[in-house]
Amino acid sequence: MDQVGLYPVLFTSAVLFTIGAVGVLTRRNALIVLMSIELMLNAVNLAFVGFARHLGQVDGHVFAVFVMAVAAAEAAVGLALVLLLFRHKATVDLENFTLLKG
Amino acid sequence: MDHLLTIVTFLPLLGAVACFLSPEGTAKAVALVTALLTFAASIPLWFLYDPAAKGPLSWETFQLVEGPYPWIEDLGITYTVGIDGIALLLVLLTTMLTPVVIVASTSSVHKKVGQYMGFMLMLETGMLGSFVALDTFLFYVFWELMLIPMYFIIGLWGGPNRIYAAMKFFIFTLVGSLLMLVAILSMFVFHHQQLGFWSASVLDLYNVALPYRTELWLFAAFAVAFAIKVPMFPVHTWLPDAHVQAPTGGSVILAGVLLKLGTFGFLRYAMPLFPQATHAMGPLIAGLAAVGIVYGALVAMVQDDVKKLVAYSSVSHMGVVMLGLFAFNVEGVSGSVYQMLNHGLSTGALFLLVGVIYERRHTRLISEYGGLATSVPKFSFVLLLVTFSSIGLPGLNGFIGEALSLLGSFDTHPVATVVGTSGVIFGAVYMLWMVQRVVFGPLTIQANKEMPDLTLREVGYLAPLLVLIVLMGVAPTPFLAKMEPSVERVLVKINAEVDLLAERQQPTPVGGAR
Amino acid sequence: MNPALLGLVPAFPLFGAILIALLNRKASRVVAGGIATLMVSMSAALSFWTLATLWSSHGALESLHHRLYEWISVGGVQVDIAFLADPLTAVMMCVVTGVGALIHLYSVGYMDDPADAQSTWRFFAYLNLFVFAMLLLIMGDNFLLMFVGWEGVGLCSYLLIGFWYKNTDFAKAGKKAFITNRVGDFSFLIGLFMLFWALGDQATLSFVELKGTLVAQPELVGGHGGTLVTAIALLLFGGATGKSAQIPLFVWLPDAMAGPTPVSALIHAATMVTSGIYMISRLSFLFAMAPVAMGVIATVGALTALFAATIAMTQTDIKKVLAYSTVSQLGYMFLGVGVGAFTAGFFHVVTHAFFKALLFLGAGAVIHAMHHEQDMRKMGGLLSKMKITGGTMLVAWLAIIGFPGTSGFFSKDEILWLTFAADPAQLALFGPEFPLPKLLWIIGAITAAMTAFYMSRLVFMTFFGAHRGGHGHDDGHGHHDDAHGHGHGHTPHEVSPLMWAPLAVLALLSLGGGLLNLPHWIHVEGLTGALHHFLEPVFAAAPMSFDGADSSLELPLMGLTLLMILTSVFIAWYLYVRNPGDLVQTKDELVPDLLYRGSLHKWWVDELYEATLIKPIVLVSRQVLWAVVDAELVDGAVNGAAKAMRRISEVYGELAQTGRVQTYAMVLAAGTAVIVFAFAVGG
Amino acid sequence: MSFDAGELRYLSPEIALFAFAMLVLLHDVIARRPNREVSLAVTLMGLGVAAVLNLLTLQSSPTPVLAFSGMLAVDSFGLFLNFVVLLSAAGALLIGHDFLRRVDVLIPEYNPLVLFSATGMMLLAGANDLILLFIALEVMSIALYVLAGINRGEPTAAEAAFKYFVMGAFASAILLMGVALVYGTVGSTELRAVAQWFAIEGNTLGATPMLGVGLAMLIVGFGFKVAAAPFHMWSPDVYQGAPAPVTAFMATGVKAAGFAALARVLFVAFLDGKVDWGGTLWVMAALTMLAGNIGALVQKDLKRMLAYSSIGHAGYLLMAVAAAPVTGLADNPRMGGILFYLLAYTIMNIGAFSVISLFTRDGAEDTRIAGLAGLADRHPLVAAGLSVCLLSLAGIPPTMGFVGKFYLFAAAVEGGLVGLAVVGAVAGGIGVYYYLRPIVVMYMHPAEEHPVAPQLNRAAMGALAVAVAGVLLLGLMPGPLVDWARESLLSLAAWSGT
Repeated sequence: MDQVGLYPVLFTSAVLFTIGAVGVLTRRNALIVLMSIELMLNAVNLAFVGFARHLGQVDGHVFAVFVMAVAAAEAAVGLALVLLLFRHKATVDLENFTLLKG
Repeated sequence: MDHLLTIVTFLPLLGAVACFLSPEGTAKAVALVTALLTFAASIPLWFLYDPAAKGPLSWETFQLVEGPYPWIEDLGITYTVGIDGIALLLVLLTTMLTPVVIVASTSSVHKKVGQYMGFMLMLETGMLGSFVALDTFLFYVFWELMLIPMYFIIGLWGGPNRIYAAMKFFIFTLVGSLLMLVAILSMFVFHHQQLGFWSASVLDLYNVALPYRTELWLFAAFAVAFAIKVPMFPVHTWLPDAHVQAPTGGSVILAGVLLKLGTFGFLRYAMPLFPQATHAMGPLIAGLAAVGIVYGALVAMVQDDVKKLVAYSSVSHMGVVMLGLFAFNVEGVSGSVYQMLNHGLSTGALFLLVGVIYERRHTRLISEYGGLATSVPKFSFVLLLVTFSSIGLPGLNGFIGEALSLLGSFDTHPVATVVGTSGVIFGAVYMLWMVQRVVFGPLTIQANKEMPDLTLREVGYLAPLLVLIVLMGVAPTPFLAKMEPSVERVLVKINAEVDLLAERQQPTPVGGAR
Repeated sequence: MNPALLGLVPAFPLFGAILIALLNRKASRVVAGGIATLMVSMSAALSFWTLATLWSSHGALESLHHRLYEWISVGGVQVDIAFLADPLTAVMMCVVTGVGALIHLYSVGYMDDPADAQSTWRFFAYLNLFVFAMLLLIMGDNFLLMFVGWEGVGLCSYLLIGFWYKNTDFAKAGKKAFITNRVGDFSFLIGLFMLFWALGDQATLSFVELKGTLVAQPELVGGHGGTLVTAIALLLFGGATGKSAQIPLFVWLPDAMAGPTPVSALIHAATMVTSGIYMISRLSFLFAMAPVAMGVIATVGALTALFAATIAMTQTDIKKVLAYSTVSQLGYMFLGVGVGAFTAGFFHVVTHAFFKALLFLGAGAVIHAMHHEQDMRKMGGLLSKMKITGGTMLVAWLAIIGFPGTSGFFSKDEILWLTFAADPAQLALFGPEFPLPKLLWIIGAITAAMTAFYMSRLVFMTFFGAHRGGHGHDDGHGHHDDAHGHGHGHTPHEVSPLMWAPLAVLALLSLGGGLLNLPHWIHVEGLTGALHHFLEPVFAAAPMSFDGADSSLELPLMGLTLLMILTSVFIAWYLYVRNPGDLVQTKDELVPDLLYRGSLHKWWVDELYEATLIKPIVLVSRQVLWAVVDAELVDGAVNGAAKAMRRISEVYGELAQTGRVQTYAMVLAAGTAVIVFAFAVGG
Repeated sequence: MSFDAGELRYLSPEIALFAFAMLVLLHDVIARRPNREVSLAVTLMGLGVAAVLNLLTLQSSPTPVLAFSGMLAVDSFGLFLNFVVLLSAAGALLIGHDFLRRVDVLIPEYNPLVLFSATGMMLLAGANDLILLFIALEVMSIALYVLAGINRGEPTAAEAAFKYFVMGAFASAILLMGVALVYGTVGSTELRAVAQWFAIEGNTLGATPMLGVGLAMLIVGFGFKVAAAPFHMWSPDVYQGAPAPVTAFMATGVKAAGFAALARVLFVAFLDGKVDWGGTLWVMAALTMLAGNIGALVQKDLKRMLAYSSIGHAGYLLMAVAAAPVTGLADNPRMGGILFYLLAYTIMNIGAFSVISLFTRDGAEDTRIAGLAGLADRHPLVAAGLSVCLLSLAGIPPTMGFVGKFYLFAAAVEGGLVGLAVVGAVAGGIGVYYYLRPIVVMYMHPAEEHPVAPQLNRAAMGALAVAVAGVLLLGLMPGPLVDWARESLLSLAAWSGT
């Protein structure tokens, strides 16, 4: 790891973040969208860690832990909401949830 | 007496609250008493106002000033009211017309009387406030405050298409005034930049000197707001709809006072605040006014609905007022202010008269009438008198205003005035044609034969207007004397810088202000 | 006389009008008429006193002036309610109140139709109001007060023409009169504005001050012959063409005959219609500065005189003939003042007031006797049945055709001669050299002949030959739609003394009116040129020269005119008395069809105006301004904007707010990309 | 880094709120049959205690203080907004109390969830560190996701909650990435550190685009929370689907907290002349005002209409924010209008939603505008109350909404953004149409055949009465409040030095 500089980390983070974003934008399954969001958050975590290492601080590492906690809470609520959706329509395909529009 | 203006302004609002709260039966009485008290309270203004006061446009030349009482301090916004000779007359017009309208409305409004009266009184406060405010923010508040009651009056007690008309009235007016608000704010900022302190007082804002282009933009913003209210061609179309749909009382107030706020706004705000732009835009506005005079008259001529006819006649008449305002000389502007009063009286009376026959026949189509002189001679007499006032027959009030306005503007805008003066022809055409079709000819329709003539109550509320129509034609001097010094002061402000400018640029302006 | 009394002159009739209006139906015909006549008589008395005061001072007293109160005072507009009585005013006052009083008296007898019983009070109130307004017009010491009268008489004219308002045509005629006058007023106002501003610091609306200013500083209005003064004069004259029924605004006057005949006599013959001439006389100092305008006035006057005469020749309605005759005679007066013969023009105003009032009243008596029959083809032979009326009418006839010795002879002849003799330079419409005066004289002379013809025709058709009247009337000329039963539709008979007494007085005046201003070739001390001398101070500021012709020609020319007149009378006699049977055919043989029909149909001027002005304006207003500009363009733009906003809102809702969460996310992401790009690159 | 327990007092309002939330939660869990009235009373008491503590904090720290190693800023800006948040929460609770019974959502967690979310909002208002800011944001949001879907039986509510969640999480991720990039560039997440970084010669955005990208992402994150275009599209769906009291809470509390964070970050960290975010905000403000006001025109549902309206209001607020880079804070005291307006907006919206919440039928909301028909005849006071709130939202004097809007326009004009002000004026003019629609329907349309009977209840009516009184009184006498708002906003200047 020592040999890895900041930029490869950031690059990876950016790629992951983009993959996550594209996932959110394109996947029709609510669960996969949820997972894509997690991916984005983790991409940020990677960036935090990378920066922290680069700056020689611990702060970034701590932030990553915070983010993980938040992400967990978010995932919990998210999953509950997906469940709620499923209860109404028996599907989690996002195409089916367009009651509200206009 | 220290707070007479405030009392006059807010008394109706108190009455309005009382009307909203009081039961149907007593609301009328409450409203009438309030309106009469307000009128009574406003009469001393005539005597307290001393037109002899000399000096330039400043704090000293406004009278009965109250304030400035700090209101919102960081922008220098205060509660300041006061009157000059122009506002004095318009205030009195308002306080005089409101009781008339309230009495007239007792027979035309049958549902939710309390609310109607409440809104009417609320409207009065809005109008009075707009005339007496010396603080731009305060003015704006009153200016917009008028919208709501008028909106409800049209929308709740109006004709079949009332919602459309009310909405159009509200939005049309509001879009204009929002732009004005931005311009007012800009004036605050410029004032702060140039004079180092914040003030919303119009008298302080008069001291701001702006580059020509800036003036032009700000003037445009003010002018649009006021032109809509006047209304000038081509932003007039809300007016016929509003008038036709509004109940009689609403139409009377609308024509009688509300429209004057547009021209008053020009005179108090747009013109003295931006003298260069005023002069630069003068030809354009005078041109539009002239077009409006002819256009309003011609369109009025072909109306089948008598109320619409009167509504378009307002476009025509207010064109004369605008033409007079942009004469930039004391004859024209005084005539214009006088014409504001005249229009309030004569068009107000016309709407009342239309209301009278509408209540009896429930139609406003001219073709439904004819020969009324036989069945309702008193009504016909009054209609004729008001008609001749409206078309400016010398000896009645309309002539003084019209002649002075046109005389004044001829010097400044000869071509526009010639076009506008043709209004004396077209005005006679559409009014007399209407009169001929309504009042003269054989009495053929049964319902018209059985129509009762003016009742005592109707004569009662028409009488003050008729008396003034004659009085102001025969003896205009007291009225003119009240306003003339104020008009001169405003003109000094409007013309001062511009004369300097013109002198620098060219030898002498063609027939410049004397 | 105390000048303060001047205020009473108009005050009496105003008071009368108000009093009668207050009494309204409670005042019977006799009471209302009595009050009205009394009031006008009081004014008349004061007027004559005024005249006497001025006359007896022999020029020492230039004028009487009385200021009541300050009327308008704004900037340069300083106008009082103030009365000015100079010789011109005084004479006019006497004519108005004198003739007015006679006509009031006559009306008491005339308005006896039971169907009008409920509204005669209105008639007399209007009539008194008219006299009031007319007095304001002539006595006002400034433009605006004059204009009050100017429009006030228009108002009364409007009300009285439409007196029988139940008849829509009559009401329309009133409206037409008012509006046509308004066209003239428009011109008048513009002229006034121009004059006011031209004076700059010296601006004034008072006649006296204006005269002083212009005499002292003619350069203010561009000097003698200047464009500005010409424009002002022409515009003011434009006002006169409306009020005094000249080309092109004469069309209202014939229609105005819808009013009761006394009204026609008072307003549309004797007084109101002459106010244009009065105005020009009052402003002679101004008009004299504008030779081109004077040329226009003279020419328009002459042409109107001729034109109206051509129409009068074929009319069958007795009042229409008189109406066109009035237009024609007014043309004469304009010809007079146009060539600068202000006194002559004004003299004709006075004599015309006598004989034309008489003619109308006489015609009224006939109509009254014939139960509202106005068609001359149904008259005839009335002289034997109505001796007094007929006799007085014959006097008037002599006066109007200019029979030597009658008032009309002197006044008409003076105009014609002064026209001939006028210096071409002072009516330089076509340049100072053009012999316009001579040309105008020819027109005037021809008109005189034509006048003689159609007036003779009127008199012959009405009073001579056999009575052609059937039983009552059936041609719709009656003024009442509701039954106005003529149980008594018998033969015509002489009218009551209340009516013929004024006729007699007027007949005397028509005969002897010439004494007021005898021509220089009849020398009677105190009478020769009396009016001329009396009015001299008024016109002193407008010096005119009449040495454009050899004075030895005066009498021969008069003889020539006289010859033409007598010939015309003879032709008329031949056509209408000798061969009364074939009234129609004869004319067909005599004149080409087109000319005859043209004359009969008033040269289709009304139709022309209708087709070229009124119809297009109404059509454009309705179909273009109202239907397209207002409803489609202006309001369309407003509603269109509102509609467009709603449409945008809808489209936005459909296209963007799809309900699909990923659309939203996509937009969010795209927005992010843009902002990120902006900051990454632009920062 | 040292921890001074005494500093906890700066956090006392948040702690109190949290404690009361736990208390209510426990009560509701432990009690066999939780008494809703008691629960409400205790919750409101919590808000009251928090408000008192907030006031004490405000008085005890007249000068701005940084606590917890710069994580938390104790300044009147934050404390002012704390009041707004508390007010918003109180409104949501009062409106919700009877409403939830009627729609048969007797979940006892409603009250504590509101308190939790409010705690997040208050933290957000005071957060001086991007990480605390993120956490506060999530505390606020996660509770709201749940609240939005609290009416589990309603498919629209579920959909709304899920949409809110997906979009919220997505935006949070972007925001977080922004935080990371700022951290990476500056080496700290404290806002002052960012400002200090800029103070160093040569440190510009141009030199380090990464910071620019980070700032952009922060703006996106907050833009999402306040529903600024083009990040606003979720809000109509979510506002419409969520139960009325929750919508009210979202519209007011979230907007206040979101603007608090946005303003603090931009004004403290990035307001120094080297970064020009004014242009971006200009465009966003213009788009937001237009999108909100135009989008609302054809809406038939009150809640959805007010959602668009809320977008429009975000635009007006952004207009003032956009003026800051031109003039700085100290030279544009009208900037205080942002705070004033947030308060005004909260009050008038609470009023409006308190009326909307009355319209339920058979356990379901009926928020069609058409359903208001004839209300003026049946319940004149309710109709008048709603009218006042709507007119205030439309910015008609003499209401609080007018004064607030006046100040926002003033701030923009003072900052030279006259063009933007004109756009705002036009948008405002358009907006009047839809604010008047419900008034037209209430006053001028005849009632429907089977009108929805408004379920009047004391709590909501109380909220309405207070709101109407506030809207009018503070509209007529805004002076002191304006002064306070101005001072509060200026307290931010203490951190950035501008």
